[in-house]
Amino acid sequence: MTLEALVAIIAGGLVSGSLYALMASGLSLVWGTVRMFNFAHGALVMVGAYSAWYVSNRGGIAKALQPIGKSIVANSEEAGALGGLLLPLGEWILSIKGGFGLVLGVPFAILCCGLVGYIMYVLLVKPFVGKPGADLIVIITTIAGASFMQNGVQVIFGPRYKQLDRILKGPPLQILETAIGLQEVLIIILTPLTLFLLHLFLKHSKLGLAIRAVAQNDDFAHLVGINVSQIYPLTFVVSSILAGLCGVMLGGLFFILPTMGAQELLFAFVVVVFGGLGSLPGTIVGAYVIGFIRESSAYIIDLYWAPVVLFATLIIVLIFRPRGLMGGEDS
Amino acid sequence: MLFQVESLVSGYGKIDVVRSLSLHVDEGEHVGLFGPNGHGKTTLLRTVSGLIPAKAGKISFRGEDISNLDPRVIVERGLIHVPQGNQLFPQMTVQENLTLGAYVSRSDSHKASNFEKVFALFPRLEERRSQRARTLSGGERQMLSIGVGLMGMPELLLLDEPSVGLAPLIKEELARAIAEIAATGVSMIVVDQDVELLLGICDRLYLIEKGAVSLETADVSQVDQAEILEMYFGKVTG
Amino acid sequence: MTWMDEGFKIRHLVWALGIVIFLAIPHLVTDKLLMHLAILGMLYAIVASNWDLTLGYAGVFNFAHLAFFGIGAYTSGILAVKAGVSPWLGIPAGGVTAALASILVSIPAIRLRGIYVALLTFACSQLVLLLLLSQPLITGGQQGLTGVPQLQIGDFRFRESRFAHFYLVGFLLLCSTIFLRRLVTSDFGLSLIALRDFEEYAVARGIPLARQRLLAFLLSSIFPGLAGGVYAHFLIVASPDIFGFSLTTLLLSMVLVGGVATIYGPVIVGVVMTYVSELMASSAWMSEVFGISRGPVRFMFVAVLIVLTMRFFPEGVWGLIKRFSARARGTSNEQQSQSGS
Amino acid sequence: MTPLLTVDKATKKFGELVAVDNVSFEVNEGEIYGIAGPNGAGKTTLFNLITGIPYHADAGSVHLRGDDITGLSPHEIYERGIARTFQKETAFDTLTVGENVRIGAVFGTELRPDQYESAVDKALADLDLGAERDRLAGELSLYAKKRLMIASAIVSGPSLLMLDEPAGGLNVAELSELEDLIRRLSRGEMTIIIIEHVLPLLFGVSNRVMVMDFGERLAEGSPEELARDDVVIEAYLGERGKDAFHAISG
Amino acid sequence: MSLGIRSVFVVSLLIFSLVGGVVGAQDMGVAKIGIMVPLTGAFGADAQDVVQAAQIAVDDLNEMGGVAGYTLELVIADTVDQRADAVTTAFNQLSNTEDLNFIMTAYASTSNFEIDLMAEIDMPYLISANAAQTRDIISADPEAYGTVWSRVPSYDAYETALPELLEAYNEAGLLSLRDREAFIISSDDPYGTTIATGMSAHFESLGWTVVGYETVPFASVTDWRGLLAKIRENEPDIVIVTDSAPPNNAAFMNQFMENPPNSLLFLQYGPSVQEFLELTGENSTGLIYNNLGAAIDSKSEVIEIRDRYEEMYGHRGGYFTVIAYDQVMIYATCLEAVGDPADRTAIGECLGSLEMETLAGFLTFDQETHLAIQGPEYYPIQFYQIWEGERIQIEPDKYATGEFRVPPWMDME
Repeated sequence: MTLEALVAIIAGGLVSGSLYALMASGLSLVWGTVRMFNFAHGALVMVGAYSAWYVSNRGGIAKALQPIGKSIVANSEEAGALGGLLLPLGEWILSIKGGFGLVLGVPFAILCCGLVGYIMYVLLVKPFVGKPGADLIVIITTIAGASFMQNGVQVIFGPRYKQLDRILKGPPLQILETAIGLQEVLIIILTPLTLFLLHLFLKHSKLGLAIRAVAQNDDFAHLVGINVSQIYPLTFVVSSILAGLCGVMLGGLFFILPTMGAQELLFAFVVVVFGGLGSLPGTIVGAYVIGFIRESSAYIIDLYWAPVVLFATLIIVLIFRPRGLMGGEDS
Repeated sequence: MLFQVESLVSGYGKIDVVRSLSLHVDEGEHVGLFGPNGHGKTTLLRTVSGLIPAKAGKISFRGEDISNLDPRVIVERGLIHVPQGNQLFPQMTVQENLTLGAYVSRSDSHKASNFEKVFALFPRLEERRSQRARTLSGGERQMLSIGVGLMGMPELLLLDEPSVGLAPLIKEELARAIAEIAATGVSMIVVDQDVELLLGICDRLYLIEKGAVSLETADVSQVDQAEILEMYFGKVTG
Repeated sequence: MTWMDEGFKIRHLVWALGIVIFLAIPHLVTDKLLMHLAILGMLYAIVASNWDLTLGYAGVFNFAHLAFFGIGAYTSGILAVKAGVSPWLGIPAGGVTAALASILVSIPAIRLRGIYVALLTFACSQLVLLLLLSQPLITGGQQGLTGVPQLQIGDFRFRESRFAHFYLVGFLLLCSTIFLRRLVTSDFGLSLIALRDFEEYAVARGIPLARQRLLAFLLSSIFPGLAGGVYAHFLIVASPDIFGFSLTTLLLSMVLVGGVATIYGPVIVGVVMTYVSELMASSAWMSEVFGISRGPVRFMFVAVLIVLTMRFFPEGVWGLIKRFSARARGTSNEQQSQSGS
Repeated sequence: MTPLLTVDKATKKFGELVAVDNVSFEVNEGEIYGIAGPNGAGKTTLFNLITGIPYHADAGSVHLRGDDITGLSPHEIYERGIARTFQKETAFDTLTVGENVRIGAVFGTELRPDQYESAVDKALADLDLGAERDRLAGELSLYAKKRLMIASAIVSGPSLLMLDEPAGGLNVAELSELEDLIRRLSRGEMTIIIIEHVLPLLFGVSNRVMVMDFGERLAEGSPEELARDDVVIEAYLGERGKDAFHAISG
Repeated sequence: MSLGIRSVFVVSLLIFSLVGGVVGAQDMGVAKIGIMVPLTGAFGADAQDVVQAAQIAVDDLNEMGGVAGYTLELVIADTVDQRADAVTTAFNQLSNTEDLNFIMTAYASTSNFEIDLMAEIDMPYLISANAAQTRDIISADPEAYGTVWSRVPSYDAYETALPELLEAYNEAGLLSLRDREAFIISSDDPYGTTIATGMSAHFESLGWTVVGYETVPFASVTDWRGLLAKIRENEPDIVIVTDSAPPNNAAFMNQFMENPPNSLLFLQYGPSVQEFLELTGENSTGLIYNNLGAAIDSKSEVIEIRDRYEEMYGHRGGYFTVIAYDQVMIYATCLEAVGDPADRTAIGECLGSLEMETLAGFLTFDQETHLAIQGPEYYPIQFYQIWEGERIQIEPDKYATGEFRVPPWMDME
């Protein structure tokens, strides 16, 4: 193996590891607190990408606003004084040519994903919390939710590929003999940063502490006065935002499609099991390990067998360490 | 009267564990609950703190009905339940556990001084403040559990079996600490099987049998030891 | 006459009536699409109800049964296309390979609990898929195996008859349902429920956990394997999409919406759901209102339907039927006792 | 004569905590053997590692009639004739009472299929549950559930019945009924080990009693001996209780 | 918000269509055209192109008074994610529809197994993709499939044209081959595999070395860096990717350009999708790709149809847009000739014996495989090079809009 290949594998492993980590940490957070698997997590990646695209790109909100702008301008004369007031607004709308850019797109995506996460909790999860067989029921309701969102997005935005701006544009970064795209570099840097922020939030903020408390002992959490019934939706919101961020990053690398996120979800499950259910550090380490296994098996064996290696690894881990590589400490 | 339970009924599913139980606690009073296992002591505390619903009867605190309120609201009023056994946040540090004890708004702003109080009471916790709860010994966990309760600035503290499973020396240390807390004027209900421990702390004792109060002794010094012994061992003298 | 006798009689009457209606359907329904959907629905009902044995009765949440179905389809398909083996041997062979696969997957699975079993079986079925894809010369790879012969007896071709597939699949569904119902009401069924209700208590009463779980997987793999074989010959193709997420979701919702641990529920909903979702797609109303997006809109409807069912009838459709029939019986009993007094 | 059950130096640790610490005891054929001790003393853990549910001992051995049964899986242990109950009242809630008991008869026993129903009838009659046969177990009262658990244990005619706190949560009438029941079962040549918190019951029915605390065996003897044993009294009542006890009993 | 707008739209559409239904009742017969495409799922974009472009064609024909006295009407059946049961269900839906005697598709399933279903009921069926699968099924017994025809030619040219073109450019001095080494990445779908294996064999027959041959799962690789590292170790004369999924192609292109080896790059199909250009931007300058059976872009009718399509639907159509329009016109030709849409055998025969100029070249079918005949005079293989976001047609000469240039990342000396 050349040095160049090694750098390529490391860079690739870091990028895919980062994306898995973003996804899997949300999945793990929800599992840890609510004890349920959210099968709509992949769809949230898609929602994140679409909502960012909708605001930031030319084809999105700007296009949708055009008719409104046009009608304001066209009708302003008849509307008299009010029309005179509205006219600049209409002209401004018409002057928007390139969308609002990611500066507005990303916050909008975060907002959207948070909201969708909350709605999802209220409709698909909350009615079943505490009922017998809830974990099973929630699997099917969240699958249904994912299907609803996927198909809904296809109805609203159509089946055509969309494409999100890259956050950074410019020539790739040269490291040793290998070059790495700026978007990838950004992902490699931003993900640990995001996860560090998540860590700070969980470790030091009052709400973060409460989330962890509920995850570890919800009975006792009641007794110290935590409003457990608010923590569950909060967890969903946080995890949805993480998925949405993953979507924004993915959307800058590849096309945006209603079906995107499904494959990432699959790998995120592998990661979560690999790292130990509900253990956040385990999940993050697991994400990068899986990222590297994937990249290096693609190089050493064949890209084709990479998923086989991953699933075989998963099965072996499940057989010999059912609680994951990092899990198994809590009883 | 600070706290009163009237004809309370509660339990799990169809089974009633607490069957028409009444008791009360006066301001500043320390009341002990004892009796055999499985007769409803813990269930009573869980009902009082809102973890399980009351099926009938009434629980009032400072004259207000608090039965079936959200546990959070009950904690907010200063009624704090320190549960039995290893009920902690096991993966969190001692410090974090204590911080969570001051989660509700009434105690949040007094966190710093309460930390001092808890550490003064249990110096061992201060030594171990960055250690995870699950790595503590049984006695330390019990101390932490009580510490978490104190962080909530209780007006009525419910202690469930603080001495269970502890070695004699640690039991004594803990008993002293509870007595110290009692001396600060906090009202208390202490549940324990160890009558001796209760005798050292409480002003008044209730014997709980089959989900109801079967004996109340206002004067602790007059507690009939023989009766208690018979309850535990049956009539074996002879 | 005691009530038990009456119930017994009614049960027999319902069965007899059901069989008569079933036999009559191909004579009454001439619409090819409806018949096609009925056959598909019954095939899915077989998989869903067998899945229910492990999922509902044994309480083992797993993703193995679609793999059994797919293995059955590929076994019979490959035997017919590559070795010229008659489908009538290939279909039972599909049952056998599915059974073998069930043993392989349950050996690691019985050691695990809860969500881990789900993940393990899911990984296993993905692995089967990847292995199938990796051998395109034998399996047709990604595109699937074409040229799977249709079923025929002598010169009688099944596709040319309105009855043949319907009766064959119906018979298979009937056998599977009777087999499953007998199983779940036997001592074996009791032991599965006992293990599900309270594992530690059950093993303390002498139930061998590993053996019963393995048997549950084994016994519930055979009919999906057979159904898979029939499926391949019915659709004249064996394709990897059997292992895909969309079919998994469809069948899982059949089990849950039908009612977990009922057998009858997944059978009924298996057929009904296939109808609802497909007819919605081809309905004129849908195409007029939603135009080109009626495809996705239909899946949105189905998703809402699933969530509503789980929300308001968590015991599933069969639970609902039982509740209604109990109420109907209750009122008729009441009337009887009133008229008697 | 070999004892029916021999437990030798059984030890079980959970992390730092030694739940059962080097405990040895023997139970003779036909005897009722009581195990007492405060909460968390390791009594139920001891039961668990004898029956292999859900774990086995880290060290030590268990013999039944001289045969080593250490490390056998739970259903094999039941096959050898050891049936136990659980501290918490448990039942297969979605099965009927009759089916609950039938489970005990069908698996791991020498009964022939045609004997199942009569064995179930007998066990139900013994535990006074005949009338409840077709009810769902989940609907039973606490005491009935406890009896159902015993019925499903004795239906196979085990040589050793292990009862884990059968009296927990029962009222006085039920307690005395239970006491009679245990005596009756014992007369049917069944050997019984019983864990009980309600000491009057335990001391009342047992031939011999072992007292445990902190996972260790503190004492063993007849109920009369033990009720005067300082170590035992202190374990329950603390030091002042012990003094008080001496004050009364002289 | 946009859902609200949409529901208003839907309701008005409903009212409109009800009114339209009453007014539009006519005496003319109806000939229905079935379209069987995967509308719901990952390939919805292609399917949407087909349906919408076919609608334009049908409207055009009806406006001119219909065909042979029949008004045309589309019936759409969704094969969802191309799952076998969905495909047969769609087939049954169409075969069950009255007055429906012709079905067309871009592709309905991955394996084209539905051809057998069509043949059973003599349904005229015109396909525009999956030529290899079509040939495999039909060549076994061409007579049995009298009504099934593929207007996409054999993919053989995909296998041979590129190696030959490279040799020709080398000869002409447009390019200088160093070691005659090729690195091929194939996807595991039949399209990718067939082309890759064929091309590999053809390269070797011309004296080339295939220094790398990798198979990847179709449409699922997004990170190509591991493979690119392998490629850079070899630095072949040309790198070929036959995974035809546009998103994955685009990812390859961008990652290739992070540190491009001194090699030509050829991607199969993906670059012909509009979004590919948007996502790769400047990166794709110099890339070459080719097309078989595609519309010839320099034809004025093609330009006109594309423009009309964009105007109607607000976006540029992809590869299948003009093709679907063309398919309707091909059917119309035969319907006109036969006169009776219900005479399926005759329609099938007519299709098979067509000799006509279409938007993709001169169409006539090979009787052994039922595929359109490929060649410079028939359906040509068309090579394009992308330059600054524009597609420059470089082959065949007849239709070329520019000349091949050495990609900017390459160093020819």
